Amino acid sequence: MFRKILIANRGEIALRILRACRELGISTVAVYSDADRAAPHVLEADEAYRLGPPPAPESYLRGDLILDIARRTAANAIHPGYGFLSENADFAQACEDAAIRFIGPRPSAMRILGSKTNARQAADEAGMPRTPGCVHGLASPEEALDVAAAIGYPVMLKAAAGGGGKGMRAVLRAEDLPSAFASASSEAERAFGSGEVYLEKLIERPRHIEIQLLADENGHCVSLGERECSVQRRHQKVLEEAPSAVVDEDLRRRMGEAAVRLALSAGYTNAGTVEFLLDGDRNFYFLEMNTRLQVEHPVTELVTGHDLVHLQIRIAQGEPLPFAQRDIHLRGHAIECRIYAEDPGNNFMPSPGRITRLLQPGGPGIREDSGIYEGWVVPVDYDPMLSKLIAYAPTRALAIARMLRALDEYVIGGIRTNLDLFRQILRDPDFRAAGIDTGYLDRLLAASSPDQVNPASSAPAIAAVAIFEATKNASNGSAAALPSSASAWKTAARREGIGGTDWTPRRP
Amino acid sequence: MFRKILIANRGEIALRILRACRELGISTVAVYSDADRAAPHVLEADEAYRLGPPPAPESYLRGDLILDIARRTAANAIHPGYGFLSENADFAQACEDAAIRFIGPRPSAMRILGSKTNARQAADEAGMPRTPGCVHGLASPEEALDVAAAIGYPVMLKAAAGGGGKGMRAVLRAEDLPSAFASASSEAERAFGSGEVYLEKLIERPRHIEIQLLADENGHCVSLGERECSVQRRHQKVLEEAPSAVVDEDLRRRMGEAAVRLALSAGYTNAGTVEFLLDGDRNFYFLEMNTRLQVEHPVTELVTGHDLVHLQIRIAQGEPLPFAQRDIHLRGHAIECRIYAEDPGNNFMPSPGRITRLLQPGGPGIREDSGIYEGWVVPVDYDPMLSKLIAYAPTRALAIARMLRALDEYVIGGIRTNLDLFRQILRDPDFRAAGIDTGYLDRLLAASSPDQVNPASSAPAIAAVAIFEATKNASNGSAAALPSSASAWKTAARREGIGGTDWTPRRP
Amino acid sequence: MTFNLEIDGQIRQVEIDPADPPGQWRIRIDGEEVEADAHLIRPGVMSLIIAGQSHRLVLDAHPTEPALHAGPQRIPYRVEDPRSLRSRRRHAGSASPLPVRASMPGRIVRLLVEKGEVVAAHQGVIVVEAMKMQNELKSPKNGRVAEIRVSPGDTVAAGDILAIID
Amino acid sequence: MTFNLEIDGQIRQVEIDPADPPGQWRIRIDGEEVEADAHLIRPGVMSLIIAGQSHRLVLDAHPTEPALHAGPQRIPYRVEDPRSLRSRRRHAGSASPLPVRASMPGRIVRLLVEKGEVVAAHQGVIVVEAMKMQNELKSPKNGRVAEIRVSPGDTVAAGDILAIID
Repeated sequence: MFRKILIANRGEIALRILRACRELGISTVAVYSDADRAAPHVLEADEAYRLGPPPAPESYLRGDLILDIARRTAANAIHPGYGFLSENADFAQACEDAAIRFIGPRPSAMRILGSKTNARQAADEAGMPRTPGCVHGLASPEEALDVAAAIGYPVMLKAAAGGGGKGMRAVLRAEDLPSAFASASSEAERAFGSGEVYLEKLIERPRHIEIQLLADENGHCVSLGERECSVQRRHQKVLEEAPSAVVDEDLRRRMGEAAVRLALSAGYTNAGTVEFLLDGDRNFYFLEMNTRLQVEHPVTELVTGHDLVHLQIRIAQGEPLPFAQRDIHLRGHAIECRIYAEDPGNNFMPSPGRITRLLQPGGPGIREDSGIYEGWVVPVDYDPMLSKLIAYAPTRALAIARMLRALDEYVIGGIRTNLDLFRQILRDPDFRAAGIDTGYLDRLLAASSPDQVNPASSAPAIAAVAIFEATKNASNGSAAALPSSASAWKTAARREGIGGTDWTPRRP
Repeated sequence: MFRKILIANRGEIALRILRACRELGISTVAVYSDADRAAPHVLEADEAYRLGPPPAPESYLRGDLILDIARRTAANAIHPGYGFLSENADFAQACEDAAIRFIGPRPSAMRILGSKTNARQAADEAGMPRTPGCVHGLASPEEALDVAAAIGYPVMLKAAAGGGGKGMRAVLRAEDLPSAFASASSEAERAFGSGEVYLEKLIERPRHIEIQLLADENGHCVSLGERECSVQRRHQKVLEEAPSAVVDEDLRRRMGEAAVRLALSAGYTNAGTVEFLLDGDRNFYFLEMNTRLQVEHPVTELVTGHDLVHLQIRIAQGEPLPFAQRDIHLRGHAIECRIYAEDPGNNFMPSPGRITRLLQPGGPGIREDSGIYEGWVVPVDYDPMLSKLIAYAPTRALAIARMLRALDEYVIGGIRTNLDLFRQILRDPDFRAAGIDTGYLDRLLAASSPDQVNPASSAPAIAAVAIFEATKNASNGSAAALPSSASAWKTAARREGIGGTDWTPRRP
Repeated sequence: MTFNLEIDGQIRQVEIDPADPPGQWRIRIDGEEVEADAHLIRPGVMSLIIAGQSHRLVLDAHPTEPALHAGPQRIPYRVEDPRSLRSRRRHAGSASPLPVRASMPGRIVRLLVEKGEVVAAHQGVIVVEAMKMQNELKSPKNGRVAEIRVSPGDTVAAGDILAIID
Repeated sequence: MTFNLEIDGQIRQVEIDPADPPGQWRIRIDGEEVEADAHLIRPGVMSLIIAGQSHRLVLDAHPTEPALHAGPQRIPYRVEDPRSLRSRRRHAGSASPLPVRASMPGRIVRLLVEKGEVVAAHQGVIVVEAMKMQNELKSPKNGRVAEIRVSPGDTVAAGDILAIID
């Protein structure tokens, strides 16, 4: 059993992993950059050590420093979360060399499945359907033209080392291919340090469906059902749900079995996700594998009832999976919204800064995995995700209603957020009818006017401004104060006398 | 479909019902006493109306005022929550007469099952096991002596209209019975306005197990499994869980079927709970029926995946239950802690007052149904329940670990609470082994020293006091200020220059 | 107390007086009277009941644009000094100069207008870059560029005045 | 800055100086030095790192008993005026008078001691009732009842001094 785990991450995922460790009786080591000294993951950890200045290459990407802290604190394992070092096979190897368990797959499996071209070869070997196209990097524009001619246009150029839409180009006609090849390759080189690009047939209006896997170190691998992540803006996921409204038991089983075959063929262990595209005829095509915990893992946790981070840790400790495939049953429906510090009204500009006001939702069926608090300053240095809001309910329709209820309870002041975007999506008839594909959100945003007209300002808002103004200096005694819970109580206590209260000790 | 529901309650349950209404697209009317003007249920409702002064008889028990508000606001239905008017058949009748739907059973069913003696007769008719003893009120001490002699000592005297331990006396020997009869009867008269008492055989070291029922208005009734509520202090529930560690499939089915029979025999509709005692040989005995939503309903929601308040509303609208008995499956384990404003170190004295500091737990598997906020003043006039903290996990052991984790995140300042009591229970080996009965907690409390010795104060606490003292006047500029998230950000922004940041737009 | 409130592009005249008991207010909005019952939940969070309707209103202390969260809506507003408004009303037709402010820290990429140029409301004026994204700052009104205070390459802080439109 | 801190029944001498950079402190507790790195999360909530160990410390602004939440523990404390402590130390053996305070609002039910009576620490002195429950207030020290300020039937507020033990 691990006694101590170092969490090589920040934000909500660091806190989420820390909570799992605490629940398993494992002590925690946090690391932080100068921008994160007052971050929640530092506050809640057992130990915390500084890495360096805010930029990630000088802090959270410093594998050497992180390993050094793990050694000095005698941590047994490192959980990399997602992003940062989580898909870095060299770092995983360095951990292994230092006899510190990297909570994730072995470096060898990461190397096979982390490169998209390697993964496509593995998919072929595992007999898994994939998009038509090449399984090796393209050597030249001429080779690209040959492959494209063979599979037919439209095609998609992609970076072998890529993700998040970088180094990606849709090409509709042969004459556009050479220039697209050059720009995709140079963009990939800049973003990932490798200009390798490959080409595949473009699936029109696909849905993005992914399968969650867990594999233990005894060769036992199960699928925990699918997530639908088709609501994307510029190839980045915005809202995810489980299960998918279009995946039935049979399709779920077939996709799950294909994903398990791929993982077993590469000797994959721990948690991982196999991403598929689903076309309009519900044919699925292997897209890529993510060799780590996903941002959107909570929706799977809610519908399966399992805790993926607990299981990651237990697998890394060498424990066998505590269940078999036949024990996995999906129940209800879960939706996750990624709450970002960004301004949808202004081209989704990031909106870092101080959170001056925070009212968080709660109650039945609402889970929030958050990394913020009132007064927290969202740093400019990292991904602007503030929180993941997750709603669970017996049906998709009720999960949507519940999420809308929670969004209406949520207030984040001082910075701009995308809360309104989710209201727009969740009220959209196409979304409600599950008529979504990976282009859905971009179309929705293009169709809605960017300068939305505000409804006429109402009397309550004007009255509230007036009262805030009139009581602004109340703390100096220069104006009337606004009564609060305390004043109501004092008034009542004075009036009643304390002996006259009618508190009945019975509790229902 | 209801357009508008009046919620005739306060605190966490008012907020919980309000959220359910919002999820179903129903607008809400809150009512409040003077002590609750700034309460969360008022803040979050669509409409809110004052009832009267803080004491419940002048506010939340004023059925006449509440009905009047319902009429004036054109509410279609009233949800009574628990406590207050929820088990008042006369109020339910008045609603029916006013053509406003009371969300609960019909008055006739409430009258049969609300009286414990009537309910015992109904149990006999439904062929349900109950504790030996009488099914009518006792006319005299002499009759009590006769009944007790017939069933054998020890016996329990109980108020027919009662609950919560009032008018209840355990009697070990015949010579104690006459005085116990007199005192129980007069206590019942004072507490419930009826001195009727009855007598039953005292089950030794029983567990308190209750079955959740839902019955629609088409005669369809299902059981949603059991809750174990054996952790009680002076007959008041403190911690509840679902499922019970000692109830297996067969026992669950038998108890569920008995409970359904009773409900159907009395024409019961809507949500209700049948309480049983379970003896050491796992024989169950009918105890009483609660003809309303229970405080502890969330543990059932978490293990069944259903929302009981949604279903209450839908049943009241005349909808059939959307599932059958065979569709009900329990998954995982849920535990609820009732967080009270009381001081376990001082004989559980209520501790009303201002909540000066509030840090609430969150993250995976934690639900909080809360009725408080930082700055809220807990009124002296009502039950001092602040919040219900509920943990869900795949197993009982993990639910315990998760609850302990959440309790450690929870800080309530300014008033005393029973948070520590739950840490003590959840760490107790007997509780962890599920070796509990209704006397368990009183024994645990008697065994633990009331004046617990604090561990030696540690350097961090002393250092923190010192730093708080040294920076106390920082807002006036007279002393060094403590850096915060904002200062870290400013420092970093100054040093880096804004163009040099390394924010990567890719989101995993 | 009387003041003018710019909210949703409209200017409203607001008069407010406390009433009895504490928490009650009489408010006239452009002469129309509203009775409000207000309680503070915590700093910046108000519970307001007007004619039985319950509202949660939350002040958003944004550095450059004060706003109010009313339910799911975020409503920017500006409280005007009564004198400046009176003077503006006197010179009806020629509104007072308004600044173009940086809405977040960043670096000036380029200027889209020159001093003296005539601009329309919402026309792009200055491009600022932050976090590798570019943001076009727009003119707050129809008018003429009276002043430009920055050059490409400058770094600016949130709230800095970058230009004045007359 | 130097002061005395009563915490868990012990009196500790504490000396504190800010160090560099801001947030660093040098603290001596009864002469033993501790280096602390402190950040404020929000008012009353502190993140403290001492030798790599991370602590969350929360001030509990209870009306009568200041306390600190350190992890799951609630630790009452009292900051002493250095002068009063010095004088107390000078007269070692005869500690200064201490008050018996109401811990919550309530009504006096009965007095368990009389003026002049000798009492032991933790001995019950006065019974107060609130919310239909009775609460026995105890003597804070061994000593003699110097003063009783209330009578049965009086209503009292939280923090009121009800008696003085000398």
